[in-house]
Amino acid sequence: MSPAEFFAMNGYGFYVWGSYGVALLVIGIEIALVRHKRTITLRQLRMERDAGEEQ
Amino acid sequence: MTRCANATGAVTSKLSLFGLFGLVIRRDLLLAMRRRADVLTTLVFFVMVVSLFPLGVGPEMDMLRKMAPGVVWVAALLASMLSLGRMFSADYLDGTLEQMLLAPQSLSMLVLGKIVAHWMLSGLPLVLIAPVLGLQFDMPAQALWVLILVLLLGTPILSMIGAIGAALTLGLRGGGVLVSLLVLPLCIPVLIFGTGAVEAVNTGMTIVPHVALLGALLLLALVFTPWVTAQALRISME
Amino acid sequence: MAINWFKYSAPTAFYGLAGKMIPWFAVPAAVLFMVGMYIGFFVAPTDAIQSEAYRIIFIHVPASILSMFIYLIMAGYAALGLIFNTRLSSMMATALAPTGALFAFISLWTGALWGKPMWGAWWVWDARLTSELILLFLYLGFIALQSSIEDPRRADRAGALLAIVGSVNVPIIYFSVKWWNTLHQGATIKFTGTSMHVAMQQAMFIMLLACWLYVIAVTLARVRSIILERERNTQWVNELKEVRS
Amino acid sequence: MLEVSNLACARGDHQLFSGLSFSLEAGELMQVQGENGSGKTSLLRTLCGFMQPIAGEIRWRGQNIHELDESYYAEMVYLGHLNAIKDELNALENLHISAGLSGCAVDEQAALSALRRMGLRRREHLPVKVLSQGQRRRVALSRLLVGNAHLWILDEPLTALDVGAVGLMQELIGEHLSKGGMVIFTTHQPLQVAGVQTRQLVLS
Repeated sequence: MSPAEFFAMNGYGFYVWGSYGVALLVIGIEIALVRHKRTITLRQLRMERDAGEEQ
Repeated sequence: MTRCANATGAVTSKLSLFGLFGLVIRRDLLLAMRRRADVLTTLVFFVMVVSLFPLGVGPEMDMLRKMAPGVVWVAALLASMLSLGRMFSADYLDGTLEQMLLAPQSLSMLVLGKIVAHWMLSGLPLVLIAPVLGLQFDMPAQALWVLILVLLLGTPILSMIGAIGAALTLGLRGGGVLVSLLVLPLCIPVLIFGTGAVEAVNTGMTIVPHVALLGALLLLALVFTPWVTAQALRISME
Repeated sequence: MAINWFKYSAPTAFYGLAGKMIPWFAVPAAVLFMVGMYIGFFVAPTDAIQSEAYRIIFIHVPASILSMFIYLIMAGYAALGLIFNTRLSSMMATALAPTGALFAFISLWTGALWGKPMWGAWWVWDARLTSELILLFLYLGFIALQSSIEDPRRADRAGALLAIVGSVNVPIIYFSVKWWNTLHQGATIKFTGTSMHVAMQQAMFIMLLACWLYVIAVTLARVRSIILERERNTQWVNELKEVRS
Repeated sequence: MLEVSNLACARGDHQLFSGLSFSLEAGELMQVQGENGSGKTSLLRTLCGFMQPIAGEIRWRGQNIHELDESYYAEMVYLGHLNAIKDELNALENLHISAGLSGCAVDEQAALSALRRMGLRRREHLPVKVLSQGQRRRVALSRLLVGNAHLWILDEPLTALDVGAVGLMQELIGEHLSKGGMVIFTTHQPLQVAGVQTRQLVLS
């Protein structure tokens, strides 16, 4: 089975790869969002702490 | 019997559970009488939404007859969403809701009173006007009667499920849109059985299972939703 | 070795524990995902009726199963938080919701892409599809309600009540849609009884496991941020090395 | 009668006070003091059972108020910042409803005399929306005159009241205490009841 045949999925390539592609994409987005959220939260906490120390 | 002896020396009697239930209903109806515009707005909205459909899809009678029950039900759903925002918010803003939470009777019963009043002011008018709208869609007489019957059974459920949403979103910004987002998915069974019964009579089938299921949903809602709404109110008032 | 589980029900202790546990779930999730994909695409044979298109089930079925289970688990955690006033369970419920919505979305999306070549339509008003759509709405309602309430305690409790009401309603909705569907002949879908090849079952099972592990890992990661946010005024948060640096 | 032990309250994630203990017996008057944001209103709302304390217990006649629930509510009355009266209704209708919500059916005569005592003579049948702020507060306060609550929980009862009405309130509180009632209140104005020692509770 050649790679081209494999990706064609017997004519169903669009549906199969469309499913897996989008699934992986949204999971990737979720992971990025969770990481981003953590960065923001930590930054926020540091800023609040610094503001508290200056007082 | 316990008596309420007050500071002025007069003696008054203690209100029973049903006395309180009646008081809440009478109060809401009295308030609605003094603010008639609110009730009329909901009704006009309902009539307008239903009337827009023939203009949108064309005046073909066969198609209109077929979609009439669905259109009436969806419009009823939207109209009841419209009036849900008012269910508790006025009482919340002026402090009456605090006093309701402090009533020496079951809060669920008071909530049920408010739900009944809400239905009488927003659901019942829709039921009464529905036959006129049915005629707009050229519904046969038999189907009209069934429509009235299922609306009578179904609109109280909408008020009850809506009460939970209204209680949860009390005092939140954008509460009106939020309450629709929370409540509409939960109302789908009512929509399905409500339209199903009318379709059944149109196709000459029995309406009994639809009506029985709607009745069962009504009973289920009657048992659980006042209590859930009471809990939601306590959460929102904290 | 006896572990004091009760100790970890406090956000303080759980924060550290969750941090240590994440790689133990994330790495196996990634490995199992690759293994599942390999078996699914190279070992499992072509289906006689559905040809290659059936390979979508390796992601579609786990996503559908998980979207339902996550809702139940979320409602369970929310109920625990409501009844026993344990803050960590409420935080877990909040952390689970976005992932549940995500899997409901994946399930709908892959279902549509599977349905088009198989049934000739992107969408049919089948009981399963409709319930999945409503499930997505319920997730979105839960997230919207919680994010519009400022007070975290009220958000927890209001969300919990909504989640419980929703979980009671899902079966009612499922059966009403199912029944509605049998009345409207034509739209009913029968899954043709092809017996599943062993490799297909293996691939699906491994993918399901991978998804479970992923859900746990990502939820733990999310709940850590929630804990930090909610406990921001406490001493221990300010003493964490990631906050101090 | 009312015992509070080791109470701690929070608003959101912010702790207001903790370790608060006191008890209130029949005939006692207690004023809650503290700066803005010290949790005076939260304490009163916790006593009403609106808010769940994060620690501690509130007991009425020896039982936790959350277990007593409705039978506790039958014996207390709460007056908050909000008047709980409807603009569209008149003073008499408002009083009937607020008395009804506290579990009492008041007859016409008793309601009228309560309103008159509050200085609302000839305003009984006017819609509340035409009354002044002070008069509305009087309508709300007239709720204290009907019903048989032992415990009065008053949050800033003197807001918007004139000198005459403040005097009247002192008189009413005095009468209530002399009959074995209890009052717990917050105020920014001085409130003295003749012959009764006001206990002070300071939140910091």
